Amino acid sequence: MYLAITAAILVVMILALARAMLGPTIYDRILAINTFGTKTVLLISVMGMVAGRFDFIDIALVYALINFISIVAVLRFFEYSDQAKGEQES
Amino acid sequence: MLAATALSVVFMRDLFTIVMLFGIYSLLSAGFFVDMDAVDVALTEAAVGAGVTTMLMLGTLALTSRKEKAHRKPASMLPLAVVTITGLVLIYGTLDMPYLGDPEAPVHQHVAPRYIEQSYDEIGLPNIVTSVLASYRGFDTLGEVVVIFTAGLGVLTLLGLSGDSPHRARPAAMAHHLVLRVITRALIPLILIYALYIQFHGDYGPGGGFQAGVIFGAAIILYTLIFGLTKAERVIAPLFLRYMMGAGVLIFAGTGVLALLLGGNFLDYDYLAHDPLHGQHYGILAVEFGVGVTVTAVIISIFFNFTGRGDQPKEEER
Amino acid sequence: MAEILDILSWIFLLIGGFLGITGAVGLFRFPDFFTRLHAASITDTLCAGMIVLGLILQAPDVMMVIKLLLILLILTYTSPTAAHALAKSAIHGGLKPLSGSTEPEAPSGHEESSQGEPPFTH
Amino acid sequence: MKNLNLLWLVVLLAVFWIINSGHFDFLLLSFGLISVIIVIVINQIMTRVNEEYQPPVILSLRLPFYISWLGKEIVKSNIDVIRCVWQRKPAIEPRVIKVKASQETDLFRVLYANSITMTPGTVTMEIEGDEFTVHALTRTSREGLESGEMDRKVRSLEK
Repeated sequence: MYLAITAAILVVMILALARAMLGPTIYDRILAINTFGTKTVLLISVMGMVAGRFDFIDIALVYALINFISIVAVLRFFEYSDQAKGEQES
Repeated sequence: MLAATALSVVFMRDLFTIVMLFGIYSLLSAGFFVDMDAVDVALTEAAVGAGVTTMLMLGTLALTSRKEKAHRKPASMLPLAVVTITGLVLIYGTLDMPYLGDPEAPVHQHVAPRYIEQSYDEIGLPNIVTSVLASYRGFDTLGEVVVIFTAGLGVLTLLGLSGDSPHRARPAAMAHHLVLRVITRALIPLILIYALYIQFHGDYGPGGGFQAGVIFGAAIILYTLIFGLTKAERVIAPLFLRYMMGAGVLIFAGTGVLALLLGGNFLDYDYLAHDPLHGQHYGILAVEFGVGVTVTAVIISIFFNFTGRGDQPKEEER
Repeated sequence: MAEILDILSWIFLLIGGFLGITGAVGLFRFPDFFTRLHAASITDTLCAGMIVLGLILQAPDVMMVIKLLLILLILTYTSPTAAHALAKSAIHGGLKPLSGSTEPEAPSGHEESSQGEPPFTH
Repeated sequence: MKNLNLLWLVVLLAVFWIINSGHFDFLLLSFGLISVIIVIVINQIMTRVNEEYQPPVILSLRLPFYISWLGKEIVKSNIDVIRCVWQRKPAIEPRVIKVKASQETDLFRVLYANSITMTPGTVTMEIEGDEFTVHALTRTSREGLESGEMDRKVRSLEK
């Protein structure tokens, strides 16, 4: 059963990854990567339950935070380097 | 999936995408480490690989151009040949290696069983990784901290000690962004306390100085991203960061010297308290604290310098 | 009692997995960035909620429950914020949302062609 | 008000430490105390540098009702969007609309904006003063938002 859930999350991750590589605009890629990060958090939690260990939940928590921070960082730098040079992605 | 990500990194031309794919690569390998039960490694990979590396690379990108220069000269076959041969040699090497989890493997014969079986008696901590890192391998870890310290120093020297130069008023990066502002302002104290929790619970769960330092640094980086460098530098002065960098190494080494003074060897924590177990515990905590302080300071100051550099041309344009 | 909890948690987990896949399929089926954002928000909200809820019902002790709740809390704080920030910066980056059509195919082709990576000049 | 927020933060941090730690011996509790003090100090510096800390937890008796209502809305709109995903021809009708937010403080505006984003089918794109620009996916999601029910609920939390 856990296997089914893990597989489902993995499928989502692969699809998101494909979107990240295809994604016509940079925002699509960021969106896909955000989804990917959220799914990783869930995946690690599920794996933690399978292994029955606390520590995994800590990692998942760190992930959730780091994922958020990286998204903000990507957006900030992207917006900045884009506007400063006056060029537009789309 | 790891391979697919790596391949697409190679073929992508847009450096932004590459940076983000690197982030994914770290996430994946962290998942892999989790799978292998190497919790500490996974935590480090999650924090360092996915978070801070991405941010630093982005900082670098803001300095340089976004696109990889398309140099389409005919690729020579030599690098490919070298890589292939090295790969083959490595694969040949692994043939000799014992299978994963083979109890006969030399890794499991040498010091590992001693660490695993006796570390609890000798050091009294549930997390073996921490015991190994901070106690048995104390010298190595001290070396690593010094390396980080040197790296921080190197970046500071290369990019100039920007903290000394008077800053002109820089536009706060995303302060106009209401949602982000309120949410991050609410989250940052929580991230900070979480980092400190990781710092002090390194002996029970995954964690310790390195990870805590990175998370702490990440919180400050988040603050910098939202409210701008000028304000962030008023929260934590660059000069203070430089003191912190040194102080961390000093705490680590000082613990060692203290043990020396109390009659033991360098970094021999047994002598720090009457009971060797307690001595080990205090010693490890002190050492981890030193590691955390240095890592935090180095990460934040590297980031400050990068963004400081990146923001300047923007001002000139305005 | 324990069995009921077990079954309930499996139902939650399965719904969560299904929602996740739905969201991912939506990432591919929807025509432009803003509509994909909605698809992604399925996976971020209800899917995460369901999976964490399912895990909570399986959790062996109180500590685990609290930590899982913490994850859920952090996710509910961060994911809408990230989505909003993305949408905002996309608007500022000059991405025009589709509007007004129930036929996704026709505008999608036209929109995608202009969204493709432009040749870069520095 | 200022001291109240600070007190909130202290309580929040302490609770956060304890639920994460799960160890209650003297050493770790004292570390917890030290950590809380460090964070408070940093937070005070931040407050002086730019702005007041606003606790992310709102004390209101109506909050549980709001959360359960929001949860119900999320489920409803999820079903709506899921139907769109699996239909052969997705019945989507993306529109950009503007709604008024009647909340007075930033915190509650953010709460409202994030509630809008959290329900699938609607995403807040821009906040200008009390006007939100929202991207809505389907007709039902758009009408649900324009009825202003969520706005009223968040507004009532504020009091």
